[in-house]
Amino acid sequence: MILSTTVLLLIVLAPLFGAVVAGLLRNVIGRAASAGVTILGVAVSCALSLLVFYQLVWGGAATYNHNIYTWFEVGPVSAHIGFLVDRLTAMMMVVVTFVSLMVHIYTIGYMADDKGFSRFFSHIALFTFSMLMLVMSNNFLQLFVGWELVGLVSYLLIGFWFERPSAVYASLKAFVVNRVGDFGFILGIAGALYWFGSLDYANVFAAAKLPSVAGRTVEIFAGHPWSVATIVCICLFVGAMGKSAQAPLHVWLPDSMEGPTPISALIHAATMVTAGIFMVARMSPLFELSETALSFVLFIGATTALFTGLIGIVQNDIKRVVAYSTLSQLGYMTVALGVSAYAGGVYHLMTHAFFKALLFLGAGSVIIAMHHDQDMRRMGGLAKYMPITCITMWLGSLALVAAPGFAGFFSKDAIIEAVAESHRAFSGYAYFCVMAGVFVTSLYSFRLLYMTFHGKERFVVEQGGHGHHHHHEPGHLDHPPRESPWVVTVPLILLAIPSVVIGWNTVGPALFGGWFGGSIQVLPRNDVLAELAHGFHGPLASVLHGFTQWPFWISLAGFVVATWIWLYQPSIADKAAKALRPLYNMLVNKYWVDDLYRALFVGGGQALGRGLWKGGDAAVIDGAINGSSALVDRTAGVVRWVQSGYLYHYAFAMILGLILLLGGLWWTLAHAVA
Amino acid sequence: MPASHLLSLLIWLPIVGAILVLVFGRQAQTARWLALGFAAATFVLSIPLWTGYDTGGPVMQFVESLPWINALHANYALGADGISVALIVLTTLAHLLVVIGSWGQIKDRVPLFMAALLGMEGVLVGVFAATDALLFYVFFEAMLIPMFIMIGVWGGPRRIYATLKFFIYTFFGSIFMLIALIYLHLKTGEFSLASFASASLSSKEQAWLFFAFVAGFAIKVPMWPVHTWLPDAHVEAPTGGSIILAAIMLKVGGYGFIRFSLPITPDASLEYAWVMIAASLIAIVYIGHVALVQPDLKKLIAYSSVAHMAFVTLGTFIALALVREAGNPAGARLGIQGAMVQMISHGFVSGALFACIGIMYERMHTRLIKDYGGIGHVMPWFGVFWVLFAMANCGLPGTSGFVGEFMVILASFQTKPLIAFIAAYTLIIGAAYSLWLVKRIIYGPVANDHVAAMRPLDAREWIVLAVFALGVLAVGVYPKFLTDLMEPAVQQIVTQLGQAKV
Amino acid sequence: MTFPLISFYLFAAITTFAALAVVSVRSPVHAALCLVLTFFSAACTWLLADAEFLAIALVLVYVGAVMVLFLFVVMMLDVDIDPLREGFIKALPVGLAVAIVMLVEMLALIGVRSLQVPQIADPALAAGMSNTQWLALALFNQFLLPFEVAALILTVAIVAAIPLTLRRRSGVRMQNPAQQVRVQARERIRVVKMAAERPAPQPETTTP
Amino acid sequence: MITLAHYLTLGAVLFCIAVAGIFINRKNVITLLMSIELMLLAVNTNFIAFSRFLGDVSGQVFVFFILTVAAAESAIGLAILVVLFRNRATINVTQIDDLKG
Repeated sequence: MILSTTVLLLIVLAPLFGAVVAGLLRNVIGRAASAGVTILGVAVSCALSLLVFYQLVWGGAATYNHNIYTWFEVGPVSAHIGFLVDRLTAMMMVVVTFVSLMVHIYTIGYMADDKGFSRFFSHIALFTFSMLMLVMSNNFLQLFVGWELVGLVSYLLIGFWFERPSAVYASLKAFVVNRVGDFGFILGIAGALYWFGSLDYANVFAAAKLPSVAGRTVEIFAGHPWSVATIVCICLFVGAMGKSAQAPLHVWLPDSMEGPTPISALIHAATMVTAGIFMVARMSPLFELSETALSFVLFIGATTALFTGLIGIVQNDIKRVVAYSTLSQLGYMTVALGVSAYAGGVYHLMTHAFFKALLFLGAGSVIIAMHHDQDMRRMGGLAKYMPITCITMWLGSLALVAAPGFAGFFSKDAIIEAVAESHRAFSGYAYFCVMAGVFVTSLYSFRLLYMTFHGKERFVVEQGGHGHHHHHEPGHLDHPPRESPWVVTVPLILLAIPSVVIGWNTVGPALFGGWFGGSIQVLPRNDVLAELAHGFHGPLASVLHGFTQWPFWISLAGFVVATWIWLYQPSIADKAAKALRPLYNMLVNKYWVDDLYRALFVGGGQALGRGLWKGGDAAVIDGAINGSSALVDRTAGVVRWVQSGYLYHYAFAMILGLILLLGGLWWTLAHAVA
Repeated sequence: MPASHLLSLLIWLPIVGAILVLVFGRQAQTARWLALGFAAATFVLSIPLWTGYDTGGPVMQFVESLPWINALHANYALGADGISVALIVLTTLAHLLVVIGSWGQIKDRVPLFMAALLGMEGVLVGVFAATDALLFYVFFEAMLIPMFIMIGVWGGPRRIYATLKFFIYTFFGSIFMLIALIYLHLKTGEFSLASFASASLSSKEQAWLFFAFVAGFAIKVPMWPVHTWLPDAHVEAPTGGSIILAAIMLKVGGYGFIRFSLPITPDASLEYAWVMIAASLIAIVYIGHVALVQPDLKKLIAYSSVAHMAFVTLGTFIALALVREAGNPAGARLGIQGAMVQMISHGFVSGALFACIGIMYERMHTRLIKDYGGIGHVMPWFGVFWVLFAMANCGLPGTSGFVGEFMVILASFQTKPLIAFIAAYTLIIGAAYSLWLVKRIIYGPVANDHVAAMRPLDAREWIVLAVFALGVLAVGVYPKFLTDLMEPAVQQIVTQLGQAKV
Repeated sequence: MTFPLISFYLFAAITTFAALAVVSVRSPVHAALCLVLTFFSAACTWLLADAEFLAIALVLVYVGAVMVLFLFVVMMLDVDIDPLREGFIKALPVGLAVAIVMLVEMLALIGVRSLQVPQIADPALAAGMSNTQWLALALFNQFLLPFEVAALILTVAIVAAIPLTLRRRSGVRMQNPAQQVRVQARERIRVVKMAAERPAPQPETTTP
Repeated sequence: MITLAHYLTLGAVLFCIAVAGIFINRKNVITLLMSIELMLLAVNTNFIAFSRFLGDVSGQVFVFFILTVAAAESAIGLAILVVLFRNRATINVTQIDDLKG
């Protein structure tokens, strides 16, 4: 059975069609039709993705790898637009289109009052298109195209409320920081083309394995030969660091919460930020060639997993807590990649997509109820007002903290064990980070739940006649919080289901059954998952086993601490903050990374620009040019004196010339005679 | 191949049009319609050039030759390869758009403006079509006249300084080129480019000729550090002038490098390629930072033009090192193709950005960024276009800006990874200045009452921007139509590069 | 010391002194008269060099025509001579110094070369013709075109001198023959159509 | 015998007197014109002498042309002088500096 090109094209183009129609004709067709056409497009895409998934997994369809059209062709170098659809791709397609569809539906409710309603739909549909282009690509060029396009849509959506300076700033920051990653990414692509001779994955992977290529080294710094695979992989991973918000390029993701919540769920939790993880998994044949690059990946991932999670504990903005948790979870995925457990990383990506989208949408639901106030210090006790949101959020959080049995458990547990198995450089550090991360995750997750849904109500419901004013005091509501409409809750429920159950029947094949087939290639000596497979005896066994393991108890400890502090003794938090003032300041200020960047890169870049402009262009270059013209001017001013205008001066000059001429003649003749 | 007079027609039709506009265009409206007619006719006639160019045929097509100055063996010789065809079509399209765009923006001395514009068009087509060096030189210099008039008559307050700087700067450079041409003429007895290319020259001769050509073309491009005339000229030029200047005139420099420096002085070009590469890289980093802090819209875009044109020179000169030193003609082709695509793309993007600035200036009469803010609220379509062009300016894939930069970076990595490393910095700095600009003018709350009173795009402006946008997207989504067109010419250049002359 | 040599010294001396007078006398009229003398004596030295035609031409053209022109102009313009003499003494040393330096240089050059020139007989006589004929043959054969050009230059000079000095005085009534010739009948008589008679104005009726 | 040197000396003396005249009469246009005439005379004398002693008729032909041109020159010069005097009421050269750059 062969996958149909038409179907694949339809999967990609249906959302694009919706985006273009909703975008260009939004004033013609109106709000409902804009939403309708994009949802229809994404729904078609989702259904067909499921079909493709079915065909690949159960229908026995072969991997699809064909070019659609040639982008450019210069001699032997050619760049194509084409699709590579294997199980890895199919899984990503399903995740992307499913979460996207949920977010589309949810958006009807969330953005109901927004004047940019149609624009928003057009953007998220465009995002779906771009993300599909990214995951379905069979070559580096298209990967980069999709990579940048999702960045563009992310930029547009973070800055969606572009009258807010903070949103615009966040969007700019997101794009430029991503560009730093892309800087590395494009160099990685250039290196792949140069050393491996092609832009197509298949050719590159094949070429990279050749001994003549694999053994090749380059001295970037004199005296330190690096293998070309290391250089390419690190460059590519820099791109992933930008897109998947790994430290130190993580700074844009928390700020991206300025965007509307649906896109925080879709782009900044479930799909786009995982593009880096997907990319590294896709490049597993390359990364396997470089121990150095994988150690680098491991170090970065572990650092991100722990230290960004810590910040999450001190955040009060509900979305920012979730955002920092996303950062931390992305760190886990990266760690998995770093220990060659690519399948584990991708598997966590998939489970995370569901429960993190759920958490974001749940947070969004809370935000709707609070009239777009996001500060948890003005929430509390919402459980009785919005039970569906509360329950689904609890389920999502349990999945996040890897409670045994929930989706997150299977994926995260596998990662932690894989790290324990690994002997790569930094694996010890990584093991510490992921274990500590488990506690931290538990702490901020339950803190969020308690501060939002339980405990004392810290908002004020104002009864009475002034229900018409639209400018709410923060924390002042004119009616009690209400459960969100069905367009919001249905996606929550639909996302909660996989968050809970998806692990049970997928963990076996995905992690240990070689489900991904040839998409992910691991060298035998690096294959930690294969080691783990020996200890795997079905999901139930592993759940039971999970209760006996350290992560469960650490997580439980986090739960207990969180319950004690934020449910029963809220004052402890303040006391702790006071007692650990330096630590608290460090976390609140996000390790001062933002300030450092602002001073160093933003300020430095501008100062450099100003210096070059005023000093280089204006003073030196234009100085030289205007100076030379001034010199001519001055010389002319001097020479002008000769042109006195008096006839007798000219006559005098002529006579002087004559005297000189005669003298010269005389002199020469006298010499000639002599 | 049957004799074709298409190129002659494309050169002289607009020039005749210019004269007719001057003669019959006493009424501003008549002048506009006449100019529109001629510009449209020229554009329509240039389409067969593109569709009729046979990529399987000889490299130079549409050849014409008439004796011109017999005593000097100079001919009125025209011909077009893929590179020329692409640039000529870009020229005719840009001029058509400028005529439409200047419709209401130019209010006094309309006939003169339209005539200068049409004259410019003919001369520019001539530059790209000439295969005789003397003819090229005549067109090369004649180009300055209409631009001189445009900036000098309809320019801003400091237009006299700007025109003089522009004129003397570029003229100064081209004098050296003339000397080089005369030398080559004395050497070969002819003026045809083909004879120049096949002339054997010692390495010392080549070095002198190379720097003479560099003086002419580097100023035109403009390369760092001889770029300072461009921001001044742009700031003072009227919108139409800016568009032509950025979209077409700068390309003449890049075209000259590919047409003259590479084939005539390949060995010297190789020897001094590092100078050009270094200057290009400095331009990318240095100018990018300078663009970041410009308070004036036009200056910002002008500086970004300099940074983008640096990719053209970079792509051109890494090609040499690739062919000769690395024995990598494929990479060289990628570099030159990248340079060419970058030129075409920059024609669309910078033209569009200057058109946008013109639209803003017409409404607000200020070019200072701080006077704007939140235009997206009052002019939604304009915001869409602006964001698109800004994205193209920072090289977003899917837009034309990406293609050239991508190819040049790929090619330069094959020379030295360090070069690609520095060149790729444009990804960051380009995004920073383009999007920071968007942030300050399109986004944010409406800055003041003047912004709030800005009227939305009218149909004419919309059409101009939409055509530019189509061009940007077409090249970005399917660059193959462009690279295929230019491939034979590029291949020929790379083959020539492979043969040492000394 | 032969007679021609004595005559030459005499004429040369007169030429020199007259020339000195030209540049030094106060009155322009006197200067012009001295210039006449200079030319005349110079013509005499030319005669000694067997250039009869040119000597006579110099006397006729210069002394007869150009100098008279000078005198006319000098007398016609009522020039206040005093301011023009300012600085005469001041410029004298420089002028003399320059003149003497040049003279020394020239004489030195003459001394170097001219003595090497051999003495020859009068070339015109040697050719068996008069000086005038000798000159005329060259002029109308070899130098015909320059001769014509020279004639043209003179004509141009004469024509140019007239419009330069011509001035239209206002208030002078004069005929314009061109206008008279070009006149046409309808410019002189205008035939107008009008009613043969016009109604008499109505007497004003006054109502009591 | 009268030699070439005699004539050349006479020419040199006349020329230098003319030069001195230009210097010391720098304000008086009439005398300036006269000095120029003297210079031309000196040159003519030289031409005649060379013509005579080298046996070449060209010298005399040139004298002929110089006389023509000199006549034209003085005619125009005097005409200009007349116009100048009419417009400025002076022939003082120090007051005429319209050529000043």
